[in-house]
Amino acid sequence: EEVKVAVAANFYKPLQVLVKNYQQSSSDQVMLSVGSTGKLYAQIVNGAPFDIFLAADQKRPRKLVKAHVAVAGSEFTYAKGRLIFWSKQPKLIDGSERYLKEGKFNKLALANPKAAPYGAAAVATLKKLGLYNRLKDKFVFGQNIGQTYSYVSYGNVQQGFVALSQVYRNGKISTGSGWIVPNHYYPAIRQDAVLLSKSADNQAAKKFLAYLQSPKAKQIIHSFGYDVSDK
Amino acid sequence: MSELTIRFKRQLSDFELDINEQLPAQGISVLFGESGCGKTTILRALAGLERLPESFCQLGEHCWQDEQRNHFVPTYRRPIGYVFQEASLFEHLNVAQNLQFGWRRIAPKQRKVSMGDVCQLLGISDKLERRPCSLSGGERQRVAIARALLTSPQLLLMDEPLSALDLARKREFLPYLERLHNELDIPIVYVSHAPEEVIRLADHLVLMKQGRVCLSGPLQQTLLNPKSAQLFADGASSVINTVVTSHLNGLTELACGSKVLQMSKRDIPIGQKIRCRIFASDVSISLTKAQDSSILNLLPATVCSLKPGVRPDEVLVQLELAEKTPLLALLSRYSCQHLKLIPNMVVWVQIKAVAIL
Amino acid sequence: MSELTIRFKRQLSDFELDINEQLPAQGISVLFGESGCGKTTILRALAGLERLPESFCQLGEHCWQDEQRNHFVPTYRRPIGYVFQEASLFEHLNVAQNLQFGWRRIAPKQRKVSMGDVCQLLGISDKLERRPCSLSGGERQRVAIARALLTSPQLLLMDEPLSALDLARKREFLPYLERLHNELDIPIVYVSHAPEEVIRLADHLVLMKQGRVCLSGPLQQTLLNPKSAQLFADGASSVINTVVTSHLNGLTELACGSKVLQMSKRDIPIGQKIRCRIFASDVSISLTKAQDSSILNLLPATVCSLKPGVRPDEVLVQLELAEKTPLLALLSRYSCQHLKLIPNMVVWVQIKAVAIL
Amino acid sequence: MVSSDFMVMVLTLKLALIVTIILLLLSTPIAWWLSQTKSRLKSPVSAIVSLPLVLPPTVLGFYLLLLMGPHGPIGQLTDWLGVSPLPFTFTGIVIGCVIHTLPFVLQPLQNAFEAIGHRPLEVAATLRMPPGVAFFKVALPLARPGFFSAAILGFCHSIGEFGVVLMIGGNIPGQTRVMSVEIYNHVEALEYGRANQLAAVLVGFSFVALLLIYMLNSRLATRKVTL
Amino acid sequence: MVSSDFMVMVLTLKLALIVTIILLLLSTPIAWWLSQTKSRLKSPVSAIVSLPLVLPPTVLGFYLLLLMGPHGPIGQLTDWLGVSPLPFTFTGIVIGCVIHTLPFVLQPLQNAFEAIGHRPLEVAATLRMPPGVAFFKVALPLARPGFFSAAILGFCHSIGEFGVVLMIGGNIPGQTRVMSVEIYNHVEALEYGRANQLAAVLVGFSFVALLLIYMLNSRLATRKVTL
Ligand SMILES: Nc1ncnc2c1ncn2[C@@H]1O[C@H](COP(=O)(O)OP(=O)(O)OP(=O)(O)O)[C@@H](O)[C@H]1O
Ligand SMILES: Nc1ncnc2c1ncn2[C@@H]1O[C@H](COP(=O)(O)OP(=O)(O)OP(=O)(O)O)[C@@H](O)[C@H]1O
Ligand code: MOO
Ligand SMILES: [Mg+2]
Ligand SMILES: [Mg+2]
Repeated sequence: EEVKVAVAANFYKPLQVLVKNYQQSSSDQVMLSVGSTGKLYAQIVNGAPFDIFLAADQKRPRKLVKAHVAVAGSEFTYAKGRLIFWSKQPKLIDGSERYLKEGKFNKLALANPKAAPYGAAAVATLKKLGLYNRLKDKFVFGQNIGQTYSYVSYGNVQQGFVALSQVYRNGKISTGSGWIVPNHYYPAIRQDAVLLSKSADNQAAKKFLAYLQSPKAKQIIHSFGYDVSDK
Repeated sequence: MSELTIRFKRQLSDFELDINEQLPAQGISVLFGESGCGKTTILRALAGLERLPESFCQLGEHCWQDEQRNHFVPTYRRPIGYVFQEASLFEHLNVAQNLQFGWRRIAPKQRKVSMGDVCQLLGISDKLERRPCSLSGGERQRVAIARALLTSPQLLLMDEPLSALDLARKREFLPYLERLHNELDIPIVYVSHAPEEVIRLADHLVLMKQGRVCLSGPLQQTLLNPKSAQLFADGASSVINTVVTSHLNGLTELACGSKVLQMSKRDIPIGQKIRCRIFASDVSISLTKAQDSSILNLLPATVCSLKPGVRPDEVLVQLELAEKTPLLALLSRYSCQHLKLIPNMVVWVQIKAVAIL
Repeated sequence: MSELTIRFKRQLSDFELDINEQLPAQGISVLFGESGCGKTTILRALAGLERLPESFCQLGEHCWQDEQRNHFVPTYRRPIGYVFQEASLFEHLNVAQNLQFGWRRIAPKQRKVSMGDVCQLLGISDKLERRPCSLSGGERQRVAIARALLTSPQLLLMDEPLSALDLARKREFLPYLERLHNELDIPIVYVSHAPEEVIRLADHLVLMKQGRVCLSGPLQQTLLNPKSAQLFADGASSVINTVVTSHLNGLTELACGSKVLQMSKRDIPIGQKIRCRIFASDVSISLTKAQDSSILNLLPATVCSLKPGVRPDEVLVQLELAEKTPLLALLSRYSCQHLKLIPNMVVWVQIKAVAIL
Repeated sequence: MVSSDFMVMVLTLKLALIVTIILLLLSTPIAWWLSQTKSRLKSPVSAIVSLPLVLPPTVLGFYLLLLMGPHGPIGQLTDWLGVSPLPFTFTGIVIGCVIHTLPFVLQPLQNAFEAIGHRPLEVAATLRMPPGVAFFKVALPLARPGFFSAAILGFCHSIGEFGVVLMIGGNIPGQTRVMSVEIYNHVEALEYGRANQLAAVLVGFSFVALLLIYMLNSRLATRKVTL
Repeated sequence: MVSSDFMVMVLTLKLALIVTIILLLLSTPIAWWLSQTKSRLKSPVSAIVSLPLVLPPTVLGFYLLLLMGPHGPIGQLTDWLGVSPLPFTFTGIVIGCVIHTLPFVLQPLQNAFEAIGHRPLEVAATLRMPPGVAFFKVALPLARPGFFSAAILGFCHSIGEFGVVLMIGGNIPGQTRVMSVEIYNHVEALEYGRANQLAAVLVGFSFVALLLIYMLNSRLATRKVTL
């Protein structure tokens, strides 16, 4: 059987790993369609043939439920995203906000706060630190968090706010240097999954949603730097 | 006899075109006039390429245009052939394909003209595989003529078709055109500014000036009108219809009524009708029959009238050969006075040159 | 005297063009030949529009092409004027702008031709504001000629420039062309298949056949060659250079050495040199001086030779007027035998028509 | 390269081919009409058919999605007809691509038709050819360079089309996941290596294809010189 | 509409205008060369200049980013020249747009030049005009319909350009945030109302502009009939 999953950009890579793992114990085909949360939402509203939506926020799954496009009560938070202030250059950022506060750089990459929850989180962080007005002329926006990452990873922008999941493997930052922004600097990025109404009776989809909440899955999600605690 | 009736009106940049003519739907009608007088415009209107307001056009029984009834037959439904002033070949087709273009659209039974004949006549048989862009100017024009002929039209419209052709080719082509209209009875409307072609071809002549017809009628009558001499700009002339009667002693004899004209021998079968043009300036008059002269044609004639020629010191003498055949002679006023010519006088005319047309 | 030397070679579809000629860089050289014989190709090579291999081309001191030295002057550096076989006006410009196109590029001091004159002569003064697409065929051609003249070229190349012009316009234009080359000394290479134009204009005549020159030389000499009669297809003729000596009794007298030719009065100033063409068929021979004839010109002459004409029953008699002026007469074999003509015999020639060229 | 990549390539080619063919068929009559008409509608129609260009592809895709979705007029039409809805199907992306690429195919065709002028058609009429037939026998062959350009532009643009396809196609493997989308997927998955590989294949393949087409065309091209 | 929307519109127009002008200047010599040359390079060059089309705009943008980034050759060049790096600047998106739109401007120009044929240039040469001048006085005016098409296609395509601009522009207000990006932002943020508004403005404005241009053009167009 087939399960079609629409997944927000930041979770695409982890989900690919999860699917591999899932298929060791299941013969179901899991097909992934990646996009930004906003675009996927628009497509779902207009009849896209997905079974499951893994958003990067809570707002959109809730709207789908309200519009009866998604099954009420099926939504749950599969991961809480974490933000990192990161640079490709090793040792540039010493694990604290000092470098950010000094602000001795020309440009700062972040995701578009309107479209991408990670962008909103970055803005909130800067406001909290009181740096927003000082730095706002240096902003370079990526349309989603994937694009923001490519700006920083290719050095077009030396530093920026990206999703921890993009640079984090097995409990540590895999390349470059960064400051993992403490959770209380920004409203939690609760990423909700939801079952779509058309597939309310799709057992395979339900099974996969269940898998996502399994300890094994949580462990993998956690290894990408997401917070999977139940709070 | 069926007719081609045309009434066309159009405001052109410098004058108004305004034509109301009946042409015989037989033989060759030549439109003659100076550059820019509206000849091409008439041909286009006749073909239906231009739809002029308040116009009317009818060939025999078939009305092609009658704006009062809002009736208009589009070009492709008119059984015409058109040779454009500038050879307009299809550049994307080779010569053979250009020729077949219209030919193919004619049912085999209705084809009156054969592909092989036309190609040979126009000297393009060895160019069938060529692209138009590799043809010389004259070659292009010949292909265009062949293409028009091959639609076996019921009316042939030709806009200065021979101006790019050399004399030899012209001489070969003209008899073919004549045969075409003699044998197939295809009426032709022919635009030209070469008097030679006009005289040779025209059965009916339409002289135009500034968008209007200033003289129109059968060729012989039209030529006698002094207006035509002026328009022609190459001098008055008369046209005589004759029949070949014998070839003797290296001479060919032509009968014109009871009179005989001689010329050095030509390859024309006995009994064939041919048309001769005699320039007024090629006719001289003497009072007595000249002896020992190499001039072959010495005929008695009667002086009808004397009119001033185009140049002040010339006189155009209208004579009559037997059977009311008119003949013009152009003399200097001096000779005229010297010979004391007056109407009704009987004289000898010497005809130096007879041009077979 | 400076010369125009051309050596061109090119493989064409049906034959090879192979020309090696020296033309006088003065007066008018006419290229004459049947359609497709390579005339346009030569003109294009001369203009540098086509760069033929192994070729050479030099006007006076200026070498324009010498492939051995790999030397080639591009078209725009050659002081030529070119009239294309198909009037090629710039469709995006109006008539005046077309005319100014080349004229503007000539320094005012070097302009030898005035805009007003040319426009008037060619009858386009009232069409200056028009777009080419609203001109008739002949009008287009006239604009193209004017445009070429207005570059005040040192060599004028004309490809059948007059074929779209009516006779009257032609007659007006030819003297202008002559004046142009007389007064401004612009040599002209002129492509034509109209014998009338050739005789009228040519100082030097090049007869071509299938890509090769088959006869080339000054006009008078070339015409005496029987080959030329054949090529011309309108009969042999001789050309006589004369001077206008008087206007008397409505007659104009022309002196040709010690001999006098008469013709009805023309408006030509006394003393002017003019060229006359006399068709061999317009010359008749008698043994005694004819009386009472309207033929004006009766001159004694000596028979030089008798050659067969083009047609089997004609004889081409070469005569000599005074001062070695050659004259051709075309008689039927019958007349020839009748008059018992033999070389060195003294006869009377009657010249019916003298064409002023 | 993986076998799924192969499937993606085939789908891409199929999309581009179908779109190009549809566009040539669709644009030809419009271009012809525009080139011949003296109607006052000419300018408005010209402007309208150029409009698909000014909307960014994703936005165009978004509106097409609205139109073709279950609440849009087209969606309700397909529903009423009993046809399955268009978005997220191959048919859907074909339609989107066709609309977005239309101006690039139409313009060269219109120019080519206008460049022919009236004379060849007049000649055809004097040779008894009705305008309908003359269109095929004369106008089309003479407009060949325009068709060539139109096809190239249309084909290439369809291959590179991304925004519209992503929006109304929804990135569904085997149905709407074409190469442009797949490269995007790789980039989003931070698999830059595979993205590079696929892009290189796309460029390489397209280059060879274009080169062959251009070489063929210059063979066919007739000389324009007339003597 | 908000004042920031106005800024976005101005920027969009500026981008489209500059890109169109640059492209016309850039494509004209290339198109001319392609139309006249008999060189063997003709087909390869034609193929190369068509290539920007087949790459999806985001991907093209991505590679341009690499090229212009600090480790890319262009980036190192600008660095060496002491110029500020190109990505995330207006200059950067102009360059991106120019590259992506090149084929659409080049093709109609090349077709137009080829349609002229050799004769008018031969005539110009016999009237003493050096080829360089004849190009301006003869070839350019005769190719007017091609320039018109090229400008329309180029302008519209630049207005609708999205992927490339988004990728190398970085969505910076006042510098690289053009209308296409802004509308897209609204769509992603679920602000459909504002997206609709802005899209309507864009379409309405473009329609009026195109209509005027087409009407002007049909006024200027010369009749093609010759007698
Ligand atoms: N579209 C037009 N608008 C205005 N005037 C025109 C148009 N077409 C032709 N004319 C004018 O109408 C007149 C007649 O043109 P037409 O082509 O019929 O002449 P023509 O007799 O064929 O001349 P030619 O022997 O030079 O070919 C010319 O003076 C020409 O300038
Ligand atoms: N591009 C070409 N390729 C092959 N053959 C050609 C090419 N151009 C011309 N020819 C041939 O060369 C010959 C000479 O052509 P050219 O145009 O010089 O003739 P022309 O003497 O000017 O004839 P016309 O009086 O008909 O204009 C013709 O037979 C023509 O078919
Ligand atoms: O994964 Mo997102 O929706 O680009 O932040
Ligand atoms: Mg005409
Ligand atoms: Mg020629």
